Amino acid sequence: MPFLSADEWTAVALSLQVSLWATAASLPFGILVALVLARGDFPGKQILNGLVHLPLILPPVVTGYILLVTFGRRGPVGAFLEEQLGIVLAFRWTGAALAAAIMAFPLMVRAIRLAIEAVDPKLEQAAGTLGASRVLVFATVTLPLILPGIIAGAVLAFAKAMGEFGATITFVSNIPGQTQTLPTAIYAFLQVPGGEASALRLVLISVAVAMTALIVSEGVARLVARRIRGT
Amino acid sequence: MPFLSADEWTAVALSLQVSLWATAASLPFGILVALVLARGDFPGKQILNGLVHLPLILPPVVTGYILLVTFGRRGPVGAFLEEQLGIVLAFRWTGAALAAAIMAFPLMVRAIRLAIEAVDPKLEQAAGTLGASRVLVFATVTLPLILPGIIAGAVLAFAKAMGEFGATITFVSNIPGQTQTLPTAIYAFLQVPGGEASALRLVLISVAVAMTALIVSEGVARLVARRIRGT
Amino acid sequence: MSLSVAVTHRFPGFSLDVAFEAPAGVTALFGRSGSGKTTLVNAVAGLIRPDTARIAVNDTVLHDSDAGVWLAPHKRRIGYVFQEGRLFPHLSVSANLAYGGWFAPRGAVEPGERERVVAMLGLGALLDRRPATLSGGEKQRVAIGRALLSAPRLLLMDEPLAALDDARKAEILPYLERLRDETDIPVLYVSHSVTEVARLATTVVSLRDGRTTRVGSPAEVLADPRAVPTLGIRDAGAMVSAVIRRHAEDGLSELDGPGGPLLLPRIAAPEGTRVRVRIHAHDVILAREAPAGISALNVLKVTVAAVRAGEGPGMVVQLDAGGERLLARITRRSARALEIAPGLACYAILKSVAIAPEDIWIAGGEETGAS
Amino acid sequence: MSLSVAVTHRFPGFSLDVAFEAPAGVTALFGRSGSGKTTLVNAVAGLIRPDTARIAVNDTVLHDSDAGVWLAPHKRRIGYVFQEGRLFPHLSVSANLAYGGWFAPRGAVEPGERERVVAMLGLGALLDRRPATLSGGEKQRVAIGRALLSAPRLLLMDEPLAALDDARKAEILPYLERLRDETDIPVLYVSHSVTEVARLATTVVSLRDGRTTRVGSPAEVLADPRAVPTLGIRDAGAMVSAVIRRHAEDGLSELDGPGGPLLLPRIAAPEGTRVRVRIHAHDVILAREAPAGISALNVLKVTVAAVRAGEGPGMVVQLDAGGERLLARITRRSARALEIAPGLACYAILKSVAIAPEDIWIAGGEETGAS
Amino acid sequence: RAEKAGAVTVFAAASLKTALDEVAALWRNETGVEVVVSYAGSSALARQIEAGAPADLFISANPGWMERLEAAGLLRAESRRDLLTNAIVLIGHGPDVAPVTLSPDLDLAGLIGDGRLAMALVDAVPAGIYGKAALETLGLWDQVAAKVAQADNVRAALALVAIGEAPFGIVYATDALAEDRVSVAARFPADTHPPILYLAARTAESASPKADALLAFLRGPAAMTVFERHGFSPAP
Ligand SMILES: Nc1ncnc2c1ncn2[C@@H]1O[C@H](COP(=O)(O)OP(=O)(O)OP(=O)(O)O)[C@@H](O)[C@H]1O
Ligand SMILES: Nc1ncnc2c1ncn2[C@@H]1O[C@H](COP(=O)(O)OP(=O)(O)OP(=O)(O)O)[C@@H](O)[C@H]1O
Ligand SMILES: [Mg+2]
Ligand SMILES: [Mg+2]
Repeated sequence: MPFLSADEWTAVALSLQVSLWATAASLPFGILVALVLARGDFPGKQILNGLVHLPLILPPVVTGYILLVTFGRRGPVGAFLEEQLGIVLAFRWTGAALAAAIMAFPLMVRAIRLAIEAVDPKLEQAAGTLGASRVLVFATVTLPLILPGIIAGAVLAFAKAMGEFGATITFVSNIPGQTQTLPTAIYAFLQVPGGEASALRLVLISVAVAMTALIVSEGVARLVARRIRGT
Repeated sequence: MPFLSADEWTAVALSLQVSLWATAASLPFGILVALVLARGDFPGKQILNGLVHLPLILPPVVTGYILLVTFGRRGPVGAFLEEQLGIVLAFRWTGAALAAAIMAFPLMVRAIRLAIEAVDPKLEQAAGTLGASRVLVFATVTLPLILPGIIAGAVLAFAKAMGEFGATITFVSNIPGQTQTLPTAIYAFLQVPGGEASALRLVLISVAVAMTALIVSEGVARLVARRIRGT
Repeated sequence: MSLSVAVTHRFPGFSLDVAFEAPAGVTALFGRSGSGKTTLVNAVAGLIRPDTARIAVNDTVLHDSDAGVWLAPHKRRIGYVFQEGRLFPHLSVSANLAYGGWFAPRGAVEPGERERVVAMLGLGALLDRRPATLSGGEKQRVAIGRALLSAPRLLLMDEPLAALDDARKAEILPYLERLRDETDIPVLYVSHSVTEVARLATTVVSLRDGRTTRVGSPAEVLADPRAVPTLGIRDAGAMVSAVIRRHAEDGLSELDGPGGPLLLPRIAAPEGTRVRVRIHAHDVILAREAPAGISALNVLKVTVAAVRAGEGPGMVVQLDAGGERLLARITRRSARALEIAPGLACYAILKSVAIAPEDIWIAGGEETGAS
Repeated sequence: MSLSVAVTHRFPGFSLDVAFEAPAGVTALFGRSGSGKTTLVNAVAGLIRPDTARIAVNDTVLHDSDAGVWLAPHKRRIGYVFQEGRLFPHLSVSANLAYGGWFAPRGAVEPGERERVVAMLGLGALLDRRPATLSGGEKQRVAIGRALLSAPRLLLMDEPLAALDDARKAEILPYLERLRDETDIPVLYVSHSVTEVARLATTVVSLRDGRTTRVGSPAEVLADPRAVPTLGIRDAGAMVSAVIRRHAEDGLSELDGPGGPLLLPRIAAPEGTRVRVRIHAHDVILAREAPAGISALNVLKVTVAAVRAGEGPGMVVQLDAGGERLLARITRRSARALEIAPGLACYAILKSVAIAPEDIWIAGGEETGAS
Repeated sequence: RAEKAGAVTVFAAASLKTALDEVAALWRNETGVEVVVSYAGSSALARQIEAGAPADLFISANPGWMERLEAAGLLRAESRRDLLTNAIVLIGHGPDVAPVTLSPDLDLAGLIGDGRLAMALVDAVPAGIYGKAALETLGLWDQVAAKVAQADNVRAALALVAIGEAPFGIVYATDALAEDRVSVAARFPADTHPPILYLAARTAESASPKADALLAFLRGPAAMTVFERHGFSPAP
């Protein structure tokens, strides 16, 4: 393939893999945290809210560094995960997914939270009177109603994950074939004089992938919204 | 002041200035674009949608680079703005605000868009029958109802602007007192031996500022939402 | 002519095809659940854009699909009381009421009107509240007030009184009558209540499965024995007109009615006023001879005009009373016993108190001598 | 006892303080808009948590603020027909109807019940639709169906029939009666319609400004001349019981009533069945002598028990008919003319057709020999 | 607002920050002329100068970017000079890593074990480029290529070793000097890689009359004392 080198293809595939996993794996947590923030009322709520927004506020390098000292092999959580569960994040694509997920988390949570806040609690009450417990009300009423918000959150997260660079490279470095994602490759090209053309190629790929995801998701979201509205 | 140097104070002040301006100045556009994306139905809609998400998808360096070649003094738009309107963005705080605004734009738009999509069109119809034109319906019904979404979008944008680094340093450099924001200052400290302590100080400042904004805005949003719900 | 409507529209599984012309006053839309009333009202409001339509109010064309005319809803100046409230949740009751006025031409809302409407609807104590915590009936009253105070050229009311108790209805109906009689704002009024329709309507449009089944004055539509199945047997009745002769001290008004004097509970209108009285078919007793020593005060000389057997044990007898039509519903057994047949002269007996105040009203428009 | 409620709750500007005990059957909540009906129902449903409460259904305590007992709404197994629909917009009509069944104990919804309810409510053609495009009445019918099909231990119905036309009401009311008579599910029923209340209720609780004004059987509450101001004069009336003697071929049923035979439109119940008949005060004519040659078939021998002057030209006469009470509303003028006074023996005349089918019902529970 | 009158604006590679800040303070004391330094990656700074940035001096950590600007006529050719050199070192985690001898025989891969060798981006960032060249010269690259973890800058590579995530790394001598948690295992001979040069030049657009003086001052003894204290050497 003349357009992209083998390494570059790997980077494309890896970026997709990382972004999809980052989105998919963080979605349940995103929904949970959004639910807690939208509906909960407990002392530490503002702290949780702040924590969720932190990756947005901090320079990505700092987030990456914090991840490194926490989830690295020497980090308290990283060591635990490795010893107890055999999960290694450092220098692996899994770590890249973690970094992308964390960076995208505030976006995902905010979208889902807004959707939850727009659900009419009267419908949930009605479901309650019909015998559904809180969990079942959530599963049968809230969740379907916030689906467009969940899709929006997932798309934002996916797009962000596709573009995430600073935290990822700080946390898992750039190992071709393992942690080299598109943004890292693009960054590398931009560091050397004359690398712009190569960078542009990768940018185009990245944009194409993300745009496809975007358009598909818009279509799905529209369909879902129409089904909900029932028209 | 022993805790922060004069340059650092300047960076704090500049970060605030840049983030506030980025948020405030992009808000009208954010609302407009969100409205168009939520309610419009025109051929180029998916392209606009993609464009809005672009800064999320691209590595920030690329966004910064695009800004540099477009809005720089030699860039087509930059040159036009400078000659025709006397507006210089390149290497000014205004450029930093532009970069932050663009990077934060997708977050802002998505939050507002979700809020708009949650507004019951039946209420807008009711306002229409009572004589309000589309613009007035928007001003008197839609806008007040999406206020919590607007606040959420603005807060996300502000937080993002406070943390924005890659596009800013690429577009307007890191000139103390002019374009050096907290994240770029943090970056510079992290590039040299022994800079970590200084970087940490700035990180704490940055977190404190953004958290304050976050908590205040949550309070305001809650108040507004309660007023809207009318309980 | 005041309201001219011709609309066709298809939904999957339902099609609307309605055309009628109604003079000034209240046009009642009457029909069962799902017969297309709200759809039609929405078309008049401009909220749905029907497949084909010609809708005109007082010579203003709102929509003419052939001519390509379509007026946006906000230019139609309608006050629409929706079937489901649609109050603005972010505005206080007071701002909800004022909302329409913000966009109406200056001076279009008469000074003092607001206070009158607020008092009539009993909203005084609610003005600073927001819709979310209002009771069902309170919401509905605010919605009525909001529409009334928007200085509309056309009022659309979709079951406005359904959520209200009788006492509250009794306070609102006279206001709507005044509106009908004193302004020339046409009203399109959806209701399931025959009493409301008979009392308010100038024209009744009866819908069934998206088609017009009858259009006419309430006297025609509601006194037509053939309308009985549509209306439901309990609501059959006729309207007669009478002139108030004098108000007696014992709280009764004596009227010159068709076929004889009528005694009714005191009517709040000056002597000489022409009123219309709705007489339910099931309230009329027929007698071969003028009875004596009974509490019913009204005995009218009538002639049987037609007899129509219904389902079940009852039949509907159309009576001619001094040129006006009355309906009586009696059992077959009685009809046989009394040998009721067209041409028979007999007496119609009617209790004064059987006529509810909401069944008596000041005849609107041209005929009236009342204020 | 079946439903025991004692609730106090304060909103800014409104306070609720209600306590009553109701036996099995339908307890009607009756009161003007804003009198606290929905608030009370919400407290029973567990949707608001009142300041103090003791609420028990069939010995299950739902809420006892003193004892710190509070059952979550989903554990109360209630079928709540809300005043404003609250259908699930993302579910089809069919799934809305099935929703409650998903959480009910297995087998709690009888097989075939779903089809019966769908047929009764006329929802067959709507099953695949989503609520957004339903008409107002269609939505309300789905809401009723959803509550009925949730296999509830307690039904709460907040003006369930307000949005429906009379024909549809007439189809649903018998179902609710059957529910009342054949199951022991207690029903708390909010309505503005005296007819509905009189027909369905075992117990009537009348509310005013958040306070109970009367609690009792419909016969007591609705036949009490003192209740007339609360009810509205038009709705005063009494209930008498009678036993079906035979069904005549001409569509009438002959009954043994208080003070004589009663002829009523055919009642769908076997001979021997005891029924209750609501007789509106304004439908009763009094006569000094038994009249002849009139279409009214029912002439009861009665004795005047009490006379009560109302406001206006009318008065309410309480009559004793073979030990049961009847109310008649006549004008003062007639009362004077007939020299009505306590102790007077006279005749009450009543048209068969003046008794609407919804005013006749099979006496529930212990007294009946009917199925 | 630091549109300070007569200030000289320097665009400098970020790795010079500590040292250059000190030098700038000296100059400020000596002349009373303000210096404003914008620290960023050489690539970003060079592109900004291409876009017309208001820089008087450009200090690049990499000859490539300097050459590109020069070719574009954006520099005053006569002002360009080599300013400083640095060295790259192999570092290990911990205060007392056993020294190694860099030769083709070295079992560097074995030393690293299942860990990683932390470097800056080997094809993009100068420290990485130099490190890779040195390893190639020494015939060690093929051994370790698969074990290299590339950070986006040399400081991040240092951090990886400092916190022990990577047992070894290749960074500038200046970086190793200031970090207690790492120690130098070997210093790469200068001839194993292209010269590590920090270059300085005055931009073509520079209008500040003091720019030349500052450029001279940077190469002066006072400045060099500071640079050397931070581990840099004067360029030959
Ligand atoms: N959250 C609240 N805050 C303040 N007032 C309230 C609140 N909820 C209800 N109210 C008031 O309490 C009163 C009783 O309300 P409720 O909904 O129980 O009335 P209702 O009897 O159901 O009337 P309707 O027949 O109109 O539905 C009303 O005046 C209402 O405005
Ligand atoms: N968007 C739609 N798609 C399909 N069917 C629709 C749509 N909107 C309305 N209908 C159907 O059209 C019919 C007429 O609806 P409409 O709301 O006009 O009835 P209505 O006469 O107002 O009834 P109600 O008295 O119950 O409010 C109903 O059967 C309804 O289900
Ligand atoms: Mg309707
Ligand atoms: Mg209510």
